[in-house]
Amino acid sequence: MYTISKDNLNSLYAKIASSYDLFMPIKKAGQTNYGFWNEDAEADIETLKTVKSGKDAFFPQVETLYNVNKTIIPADVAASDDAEKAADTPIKTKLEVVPGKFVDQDFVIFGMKPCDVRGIEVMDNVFLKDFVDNYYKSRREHGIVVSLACHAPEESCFCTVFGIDPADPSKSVADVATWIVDDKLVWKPLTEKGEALTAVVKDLLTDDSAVDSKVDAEITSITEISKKLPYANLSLEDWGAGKTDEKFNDETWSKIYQGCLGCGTCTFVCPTCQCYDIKDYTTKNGIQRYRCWDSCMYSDFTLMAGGQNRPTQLQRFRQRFMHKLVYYPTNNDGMYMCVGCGRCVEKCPQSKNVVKVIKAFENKK
Amino acid sequence: MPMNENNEFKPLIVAFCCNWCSYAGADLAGSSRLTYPENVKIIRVPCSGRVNPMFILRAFERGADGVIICGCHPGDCHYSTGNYYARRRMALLFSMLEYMGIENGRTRVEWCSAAEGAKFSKTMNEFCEKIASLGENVRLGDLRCKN
Amino acid sequence: MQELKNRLIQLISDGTVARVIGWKKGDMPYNPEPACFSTVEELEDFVYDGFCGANLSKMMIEVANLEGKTAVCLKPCDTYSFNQLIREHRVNRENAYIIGVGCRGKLDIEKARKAGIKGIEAIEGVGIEGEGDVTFKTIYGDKAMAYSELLLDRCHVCKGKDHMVYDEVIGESKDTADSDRFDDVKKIEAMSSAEKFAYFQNELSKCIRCNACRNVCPACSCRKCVFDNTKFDSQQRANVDSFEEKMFHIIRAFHVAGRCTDCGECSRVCPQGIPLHLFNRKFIKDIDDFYGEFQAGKDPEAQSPLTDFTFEDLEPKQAVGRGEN
Amino acid sequence: MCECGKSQDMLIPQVGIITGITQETPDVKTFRVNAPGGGKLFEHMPGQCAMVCVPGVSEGMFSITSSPTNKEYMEFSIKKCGILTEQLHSLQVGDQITVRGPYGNNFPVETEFKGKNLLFIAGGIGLAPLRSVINYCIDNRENYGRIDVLYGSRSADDLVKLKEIQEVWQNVPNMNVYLTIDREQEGWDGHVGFVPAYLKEIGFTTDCIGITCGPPIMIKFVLQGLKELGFTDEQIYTTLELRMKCGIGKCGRCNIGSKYVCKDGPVFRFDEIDELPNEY
Repeated sequence: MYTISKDNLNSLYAKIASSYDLFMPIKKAGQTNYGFWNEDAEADIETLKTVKSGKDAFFPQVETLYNVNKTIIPADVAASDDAEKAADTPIKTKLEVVPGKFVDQDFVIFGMKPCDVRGIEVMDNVFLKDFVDNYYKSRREHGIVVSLACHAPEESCFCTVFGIDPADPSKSVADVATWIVDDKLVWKPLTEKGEALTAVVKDLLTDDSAVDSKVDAEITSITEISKKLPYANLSLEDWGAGKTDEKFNDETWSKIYQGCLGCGTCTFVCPTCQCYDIKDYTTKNGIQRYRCWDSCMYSDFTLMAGGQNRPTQLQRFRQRFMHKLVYYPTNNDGMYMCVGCGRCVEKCPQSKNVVKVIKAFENKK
Repeated sequence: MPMNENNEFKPLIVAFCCNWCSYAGADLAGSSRLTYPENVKIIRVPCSGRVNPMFILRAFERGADGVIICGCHPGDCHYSTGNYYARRRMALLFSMLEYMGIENGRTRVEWCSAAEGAKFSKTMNEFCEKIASLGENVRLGDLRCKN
Repeated sequence: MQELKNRLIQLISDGTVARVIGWKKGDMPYNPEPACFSTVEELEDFVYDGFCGANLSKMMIEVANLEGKTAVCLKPCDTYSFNQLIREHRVNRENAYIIGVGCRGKLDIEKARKAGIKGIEAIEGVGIEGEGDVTFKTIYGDKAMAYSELLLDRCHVCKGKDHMVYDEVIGESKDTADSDRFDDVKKIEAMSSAEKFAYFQNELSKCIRCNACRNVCPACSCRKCVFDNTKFDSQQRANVDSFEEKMFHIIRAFHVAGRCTDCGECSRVCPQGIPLHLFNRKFIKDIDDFYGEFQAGKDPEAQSPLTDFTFEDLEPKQAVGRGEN
Repeated sequence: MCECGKSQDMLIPQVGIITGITQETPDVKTFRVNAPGGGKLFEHMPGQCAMVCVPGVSEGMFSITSSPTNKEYMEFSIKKCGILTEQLHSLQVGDQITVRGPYGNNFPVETEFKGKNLLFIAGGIGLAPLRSVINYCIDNRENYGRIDVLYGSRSADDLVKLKEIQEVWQNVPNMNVYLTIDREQEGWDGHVGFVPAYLKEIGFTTDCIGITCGPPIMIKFVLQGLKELGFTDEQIYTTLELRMKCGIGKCGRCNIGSKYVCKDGPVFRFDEIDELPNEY
């Protein structure tokens, strides 16, 4: 394992940023969110939870899928031979589809917590299964994930319930695992991509085998803390694959959804929510077709010209949690679509969250 | 940035004109052979009270450099009171835009009757000069509309 | 709180009201949630403490047409919102039984987090009665903070301890104001144009377009919001980091101008901590300056400034550049 | 043939040209779509759908009405009911749109349907997805047994593809077409009455597979009718329709239970639908 002094972290960031785009927690106007690092940015790896999760790195809130260029063809040109080929019909507005660009440069996501790293696995199951989403795939292939252990888990954390180890990022799908021990950052490459990144920053790292025992102590300490957390004993026994009928028709929903505003806060801060909308924006010479995050909590999520299949907030509320705790596990060998990051616990304006849902069904028994 | 033949900045102006006074004023300016810049794009509205603050913001978003609202003189509204409501609304909106850090002068309200063709042309000329001196609207525009 | 709870139980059991809108005990010491209670058993979970900041008046729109009366717990500042909803015919005063609840300022857990408090197991001293500090018992040790340090921003500019509309009042209230409501607005007004722009750009670029500010706002009660209009290509949920956020926030504030009671819910719920009240308060300040003092929700009969006019109103060009000569 | 869109990504569409528009009924038009160089944009199976987009307006999932056996063009029968469809109806021959697909599963014409008698029950624009199957079966007539089509609409003017029904379908050997309209109308000497009632009146035997599509309320009563006639859930197929955006089971809109209608549907057997939560 390697180490680098915490005082020296800015030079580490600078070094990484000289070869890669560096996406990491940045403090801006009092809030810490993932953003691209530059010399003026205020890096913040002390804050346990960024407001938005790091899923932006692979699935940004807004992404251009393609542009459609429109060229108006004057009537006399439209009648020319070229157009005749098109089944003898003249072309009036010519459309040209220009696909969006895939990410083709490696980039680094620094400081992702183990729960968010599990979030990537959850999204992989969606975007890389069946039909592969190439926009996501290109980002996944080029993203190098540096995960950071959670030095001091907070009361809203419950990742251990989903079998995530907040103490040891080396058990995750990250490329590099890091810990903060005393005044040092411990660096341990896990994959080939991680080794490549390590080679770039090697000059700044010290090979330090003495730190191993300290890391073990840190892991033990974090594990102990996470056992004491109030949500540590949350039971998921009742949920999971195949519980659709039992849970869907339960009366409890009609009580617990009350007060839900139908905003998208929980969805947008969640590391696993991946529903999106595809929209057009009319630009100067054509149309930009982009996708953006969407929330199943919004009243127009399923709205069609002829009405919608989830007209009440109760149904929309139920859909979100059923999807996370029942439907997704049914399709993905029991893996839950929640990683216990606790962001919804902290951010919901009305203090609703996935834990309260799980507990509401538990209390009923 | 749109330029004229002398390589000077040619601003895009959107003018919301009420059907009964200002639009007729613009008409009179035209038939009296009074000139005003061709980059003023007139949008006819039934009344200055019809101008939703969002229209103004949308015009800026989609590339306007200045927006002017023209209505009947207070007291002369075809619907008797429409321009009074518009006056309050625009006062608040303009103050808000200033508060958000948008340069003063990009927006304007001018009362102009059907008989004031000369005033209409003069106002437009002045407004265009003012906007030209302020330069391109960067703060309120949407980048996507530029390419 | 026990007195309030007993009274609610009484109201339900004697059939005066069919349901109660109040707060339900959370699973953390700081997250009670707005809820609707319809039986005495359900009221077991009723709670009212310093973390019950949510303004419940908007929930009355939904229940206004249900059968029977609904009791609702409103803090002094919430009653302004309720009055405004009466003014707009969105709630039915006859069907509401308003319990004015006492308030000595509401707390913001983010303030504790900012002060480095985490791993909270229990919180003491947040009850509705009482004085003194708030003690946090955390897995990292005990910490104490003054009650006033934890107050929501809006409580520092409290509108007063009086309920504007009520059927009965239970508990004492306290005026927690300790700064001028327009201080922040004035500070921004004094900046240069470029500074103002940079300030708002920095704040608004955090916006994730979750629409919580809109959905929580008691004045935003349109059945269909203009930003949900499908014929309009500005997308309500796309964070495009350009003009759109600004337009969204200007329009959001404009649509409630003259109707906003300054309840501060928008700033409270914003997950990114954007001081959204700065927009609303700017409109309030301008309305006060231009058209005379006006407090929405104070009087349910009063004419809203934007649906009113005088012949002598100031011209829009006089509204800008007031800082200059 | 144009290879440009042999998709690097399922989300990238191809440009298609409208080469023919037929006004079927006052609010339904059938659009014939070709690739810019002629020919079809892509191949499909009966029952599959495509995302049709008017750039700048919106994109919507429409079933491909033409049969795969038609090698020259694709057709979409579209009823005017929303923003996108209104725009589509204002288009003219020669206008360009974008199309991506095909999406979803298809009717099991090569497996379960093979050698069986088929009973198609459609209402209104619900004929659109079924027409693809019916024409496929007609073009491969030897592979299927008796074909019955029961088709109803609000009025005689609202019967989609009436010409094709009368000129082609009614002359196919061992194929019966039953038409009905909801209310009496001058010049109509056929049956009058709702589809489910007519279904029971005719009293089909259970030696066939029932395939139904139409407004939800009709499907509901057709299902009841078929059950009364002795059909089992495994014998009945239908299509579901929900709002869709991506078409590949990712955007989450058409999710019901653990299924995505765009990917696992739109064709469902009734016993499969029964397992879904009641949210369609």
